[in-house]
Amino acid sequence: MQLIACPWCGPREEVEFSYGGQAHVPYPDSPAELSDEEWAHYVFFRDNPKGRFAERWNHSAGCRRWFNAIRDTATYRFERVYRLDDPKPVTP
Amino acid sequence: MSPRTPGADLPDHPDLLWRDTEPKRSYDVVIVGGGGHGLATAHYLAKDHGITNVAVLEKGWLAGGNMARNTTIIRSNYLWDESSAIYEHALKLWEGLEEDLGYPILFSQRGVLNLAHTLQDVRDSVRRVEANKLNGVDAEWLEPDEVRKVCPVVNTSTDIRYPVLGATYQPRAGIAKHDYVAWGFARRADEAGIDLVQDCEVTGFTTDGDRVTGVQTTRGTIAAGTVALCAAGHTSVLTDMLGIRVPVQSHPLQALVSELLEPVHPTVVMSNAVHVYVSQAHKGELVMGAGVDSYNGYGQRGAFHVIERQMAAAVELFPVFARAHLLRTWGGIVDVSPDASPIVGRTPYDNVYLNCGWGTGGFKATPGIGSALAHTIAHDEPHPYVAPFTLDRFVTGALVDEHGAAAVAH
Amino acid sequence: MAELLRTSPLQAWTDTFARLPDPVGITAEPFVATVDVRLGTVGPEASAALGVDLPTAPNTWVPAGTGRAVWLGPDEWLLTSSTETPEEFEARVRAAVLPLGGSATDVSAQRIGLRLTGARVRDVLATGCSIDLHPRVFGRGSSAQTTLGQAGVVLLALSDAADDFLVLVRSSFAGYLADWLLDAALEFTTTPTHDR
Amino acid sequence: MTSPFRTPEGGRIDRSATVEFTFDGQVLRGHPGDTLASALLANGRHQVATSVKFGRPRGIAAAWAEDPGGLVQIEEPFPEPMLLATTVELYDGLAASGLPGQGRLADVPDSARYDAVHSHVDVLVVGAGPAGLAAALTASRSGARVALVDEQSEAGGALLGTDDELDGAPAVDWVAAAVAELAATPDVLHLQRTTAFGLYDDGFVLALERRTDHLGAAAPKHVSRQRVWRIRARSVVVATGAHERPVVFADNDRPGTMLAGAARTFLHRYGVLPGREAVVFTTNDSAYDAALDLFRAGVRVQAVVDARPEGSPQRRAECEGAGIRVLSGAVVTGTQGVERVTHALVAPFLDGEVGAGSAIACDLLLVSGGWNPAVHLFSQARGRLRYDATLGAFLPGEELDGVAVAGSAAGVPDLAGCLADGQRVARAALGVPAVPSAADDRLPTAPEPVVPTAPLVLWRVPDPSGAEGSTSFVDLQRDATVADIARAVGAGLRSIEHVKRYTTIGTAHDQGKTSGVLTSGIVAELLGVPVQDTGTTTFRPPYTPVAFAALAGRDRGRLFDPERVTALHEWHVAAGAVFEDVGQWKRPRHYPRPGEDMEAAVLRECAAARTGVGILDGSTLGKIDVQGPDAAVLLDRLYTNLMSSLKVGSVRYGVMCGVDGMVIDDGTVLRLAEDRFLVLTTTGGAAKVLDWMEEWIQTEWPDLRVHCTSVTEQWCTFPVVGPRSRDVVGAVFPGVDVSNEAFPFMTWRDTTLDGVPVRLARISFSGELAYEVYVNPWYAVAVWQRLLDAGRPHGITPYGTETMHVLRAEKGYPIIGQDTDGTVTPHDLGMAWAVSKKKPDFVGKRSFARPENHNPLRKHLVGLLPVDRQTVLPEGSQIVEYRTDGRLPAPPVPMLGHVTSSYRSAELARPFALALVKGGRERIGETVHVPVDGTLVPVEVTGSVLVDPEGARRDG
Repeated sequence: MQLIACPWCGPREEVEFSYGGQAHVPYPDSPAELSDEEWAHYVFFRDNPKGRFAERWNHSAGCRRWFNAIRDTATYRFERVYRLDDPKPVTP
Repeated sequence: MSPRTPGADLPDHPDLLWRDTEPKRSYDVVIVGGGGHGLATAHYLAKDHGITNVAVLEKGWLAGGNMARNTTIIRSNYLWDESSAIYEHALKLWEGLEEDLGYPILFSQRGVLNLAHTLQDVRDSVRRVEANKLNGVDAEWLEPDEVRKVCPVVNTSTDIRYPVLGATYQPRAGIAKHDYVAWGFARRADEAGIDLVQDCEVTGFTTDGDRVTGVQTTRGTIAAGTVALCAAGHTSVLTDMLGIRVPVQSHPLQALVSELLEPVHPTVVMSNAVHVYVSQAHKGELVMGAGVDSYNGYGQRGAFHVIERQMAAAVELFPVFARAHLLRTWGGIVDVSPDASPIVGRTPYDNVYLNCGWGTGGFKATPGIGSALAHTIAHDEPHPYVAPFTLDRFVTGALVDEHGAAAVAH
Repeated sequence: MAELLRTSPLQAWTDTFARLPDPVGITAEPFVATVDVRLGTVGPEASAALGVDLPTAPNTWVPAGTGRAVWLGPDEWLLTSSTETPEEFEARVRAAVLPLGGSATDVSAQRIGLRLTGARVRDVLATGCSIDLHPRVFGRGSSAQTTLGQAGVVLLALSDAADDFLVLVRSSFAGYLADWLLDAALEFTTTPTHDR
Repeated sequence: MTSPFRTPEGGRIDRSATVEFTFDGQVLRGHPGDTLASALLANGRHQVATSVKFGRPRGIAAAWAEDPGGLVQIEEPFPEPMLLATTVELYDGLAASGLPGQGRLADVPDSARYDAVHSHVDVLVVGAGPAGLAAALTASRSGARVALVDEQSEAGGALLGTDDELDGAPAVDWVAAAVAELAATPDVLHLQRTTAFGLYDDGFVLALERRTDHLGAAAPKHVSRQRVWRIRARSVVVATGAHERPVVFADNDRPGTMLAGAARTFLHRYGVLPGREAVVFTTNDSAYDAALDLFRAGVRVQAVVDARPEGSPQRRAECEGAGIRVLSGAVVTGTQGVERVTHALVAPFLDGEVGAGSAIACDLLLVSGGWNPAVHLFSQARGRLRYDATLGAFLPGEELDGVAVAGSAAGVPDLAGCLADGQRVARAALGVPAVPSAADDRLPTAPEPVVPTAPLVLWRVPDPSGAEGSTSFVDLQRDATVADIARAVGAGLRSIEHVKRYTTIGTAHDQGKTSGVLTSGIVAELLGVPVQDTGTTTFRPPYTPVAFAALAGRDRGRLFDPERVTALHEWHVAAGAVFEDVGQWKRPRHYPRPGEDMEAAVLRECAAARTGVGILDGSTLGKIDVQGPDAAVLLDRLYTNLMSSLKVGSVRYGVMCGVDGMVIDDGTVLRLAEDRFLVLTTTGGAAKVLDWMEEWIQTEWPDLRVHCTSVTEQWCTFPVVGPRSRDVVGAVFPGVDVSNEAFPFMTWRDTTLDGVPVRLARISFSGELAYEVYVNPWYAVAVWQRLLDAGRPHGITPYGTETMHVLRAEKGYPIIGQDTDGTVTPHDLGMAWAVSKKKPDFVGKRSFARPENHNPLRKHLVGLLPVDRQTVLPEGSQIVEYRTDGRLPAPPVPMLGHVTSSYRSAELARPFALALVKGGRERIGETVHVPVDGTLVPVEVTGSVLVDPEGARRDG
């Protein structure tokens, strides 16, 4: 069971958090103008890399804030967490 | 005291399973992924279609992924027509598989109970049972007292937190020995001349327009007429190499096993509400699965609190399990699609076929998808059983949503 | 007509709590006027308007007038008052934060407080709380939104000796948490107390 | 009666007391401090069990968890399957029996308590042997928060099984002093009988403490029997020691065959002689200590058989000085005997070739093939292992962040080295200089270690019997032999994982503690590859087996999952309510009167609501307070219909969809002010909808000036329903003009009752005239009582969820989650009217434009009326085309949809149902068939609104 560092509350047990999938997938500006395929990609398609992944997490049992994290999906190690208003970190 | 000899009845393995082969430079068909689906597809390519210039590429050891890690439950009592069709096709093949493979796979049709704990569970269960009947899938609804008859150790008391209100029952469902199934397929494929190549990881693809011409591997580039992707949890790693986006997410799914115990549990019990499924394998160990871990993961391990919660559910449902011992835990990687149904069929590349998104259903589908995918490859045309599971359905919205009822009623 | 009687979700537990030995004391603290405050930026105006310096350090609480101000999140606090009625309290706080783009909601009945006092209550909490409750780490003024057993709680340290805590729990979970605490305390009670 | 094999003195047992126990029905005696194994050996009993597959006699072969032989079933005080006799502490009344392969579960529930405790430390030390104690002392002396856990009943580890000295005194004296010092140091948690069984990310270790097992029947009932410690440590020091490795030879499973170090432990710790005449077979120096110790204790040591060509010169001298014969360059090739070794077959051994052998009589055959560091936890932490060809063992192969291995677990061979290593590792964990400056951190002086003669790595002795190793056991617990491994390799298997699965080696109770490395070695030999390449199978948690109940902990029975209740729960109970689980909530389903079944009760409750007045506890409905200048904007984006146009003081029903356009929740919205709404959700959807709102606000629309707060438990909600509801509400709240003109449908009003604020809303989920009463739960019981009192003249009737369902179904109001299943759009529900055409966008809108959403065969929510006016269709029933012959064709039979809700209607005086039917709205008026228990029930498809379609009743 991991410790996840909530940007606000600090390290807490994994069980206090809920997962939000891939980060930086904005809601389209004008969905009406998207093709069915483009819309489907927004609704259903997410990256699924083995390795570094920018994800959304929510400290659901704590401050209920959403935040982003760079996590390695192979080792599960959190490389960093950052607030929603922070830019996506450039990772080597 | 006369010694019981659990497992003494287990059959001996054949003297040769498969050759340890070097890959050739070129094959008519290259199957990426030496798990159950890849091996079954190879077997049926040879058996049903006489296609044997085939290689199965496995990055690790044969059938070492989900095939070696699942809880071996086999059933076909799915809700939607499309799902029950392919799983029932699989179940019928399971029923003849031992003869087909000439290999003792210990297929035991001991039945599967899916417990209902809330009124909505009951509605959903009856709905599924009635649908199964009309689709020709054996299914019945059991009241609690009938549940107790089928599996006496289930706690059917009414004063537990979530009393058992009944269960669906599929008598023809059951379990099999996962390794033996994989080895049976592997042995037949090997006998047919198909090359099973281990420690051969795919590192890329050589493409020419809308065709894939070669598969680059850690053991050299292999030319391929047709490529079939059967990599389950690692599918995205391959499709990323091809620039194909596939809506699957890989999640850890944990399982565990107890010590050998005298027979107490004659069937298979699943309870989605409290997230546990249990069977007692041939030698007597209790085999259990838990819920899928929530986050994406390729680590073949999950968080222990999932196991703890599952143990609580197990002891709640089966009080006599209290002092059974957890011997070993492990994790697999399940590739889950948005509608919890598989994605099988064509890709943007003319000669590449996709088979993924089976989630927790992969093992039970093994012979079914193997034969249907082989047919699809042989005729270059999706078999009717896989036709509904196109990638395209996420665009049109024609999903096959096996999530079942989502919310809780007023 | 007689005035309306108030009832607490833990009324039925009163006697059981009363029988607990000192090392694992539990008492219910119902009927506390409480307001959930949301405010983007806290500065002098906020303090002036509210008459309270809202704590900005995560996982803390401070005394605030006749009550407390508990940090719940970067823009969320719980304020309590022991002198005002819930509706008076909400009205006052709302009037104060509204001009600052904030909001205030009466949540007086949303949660109920369980006061845990005694030498062993830290051990009781440790059976179901993953927060480090060591007095050096979680002394007076510390707070945490976390889970206790399977209930979401707001946990406040009221002393520097880890022997005085306030647990705020959703009212509908109060009965569960009370039973859970009594069960956890069993080891420290000479006679079983969760006989209800 | 003194046990025949008990030494006259010595050992750490309490000889002043006697413990009586039963094994295989035989009453035996031992002493406090014994394990079941030591007590059996003291009574001259080696055979404990019979093997799983061949039923061969099996005995005690080691002294702790690595023993592959001594599996027992506990019978008394409570049945527990498959424990090792070596790990069961003896207590009065213990009854056990040898276990033939399978354990047996009790047929009654286990009444023992189990719990868990969270702990946080700077340094966790696993293992209280020399290295672990040194580490713990070092860490504690620095003032760090320390936990020391050890699986044995007392600290000391390997020292308990030797007569080693420290500072010129028995090492166990130093152990006692160390334990005392730790006990006196604040913030040190020292737990014996506690096995660290899992090491997870970020220094998270799970350890099982056996708290009362050793007390037997005397165990206090209110103390947990076993406790799972959830320890979060900044650094973990793994000082778990090493397991002695056997050498495989023919008939090496015969009782009386034992690891050499184990014999020393039985002698020194338990005062037990495992035999009278011993042969010692070794490949390294360590077994000589066993030979000499046993000799001094009076055992006739027939021979030390050393596989090394030259043996060990200095140890040989020691033995010969004692008159012990040492055979170098020799091996044990097999054993004779039936239930106990009678002879060891010894033969010369040169360059892997076995010469002609001879039998040496013995009742004890000690074996040592070297030592395997217990790297399980390190490996669980995904630490890479490195094969050491000199030791023939796998060692930690890398430094891990926050996990360090110390002492013999890291391959350190001698006592002095282990002490120093424990200190070094602890200091590294604390980030202080490796060399202790403070004198108070000194460690005891151990005797100068003798430089050992290099060991010989020998996995197996060739089987001269011609049986090709078919009785040379690698995994005794699985009856798996060298021959089995040979067959696996012969079958083409190359991966150690395949071999394991083919032979089942390593999958039994001990998870391969002794057999794992042997298998790697033998497979490597057979394949002719380096052992490093073969590797080991993965070490997985738990290190030793853990009872299910221990992991379940206290989450059992009523604490399995929280029961959420409303402020009125006690009233419902007193009123005889039958409850329904809705999520975690307990909701009254109906209130049967004496002699009433549910159908009767529900018909009565329905009739009351339709003809008089009924009252429901609707407090479980989710409630969200939405505040801020942009509150209306948020709701417009999340609901399919327009909320911004709602007037203050009014109420509107709304539907919410996911981005995929499927309905996820519905409910009413009260506009409290221009900038404030009260949003009601379904009971099950409450948390989901609040999270949904927060997710959109935080992740997509941070610019919106709006805040959402859950007020689900801030308001109790009582719908007062029926033609007489106006009279009741009017009577209780005289301050409110409840007339339709002053208080129209879908509006709300605030009032007070004895100064307590109350909100009334004209909302109807039944089609009847109805008022929802909102009040702070503190006053809920009182207000509920007032309503009942005022309603008594009108026969006010409390009703439950079942009646609520019937009433709403008669009006065609869907229940999200019952009449929908995540594949249903508002249009499917016939709620196009609730989907705004004006709004440019809202969540889900774009999905409505997908091709599938325009499929004429989408399922629509419609009503069904069984033609026979009798049959209550089972909910979940499937619907098929009408069959003129009235018979079902052979499967597959195309399905049109299914019954989502079905009830008997008092109002209609007939059963009815709601259903999702393909193209349903176009089928209204048609008759279709519903298979029920093998017969086809004809039903008419109707609109979904069956009662008061024109809505005449809602205003009374």
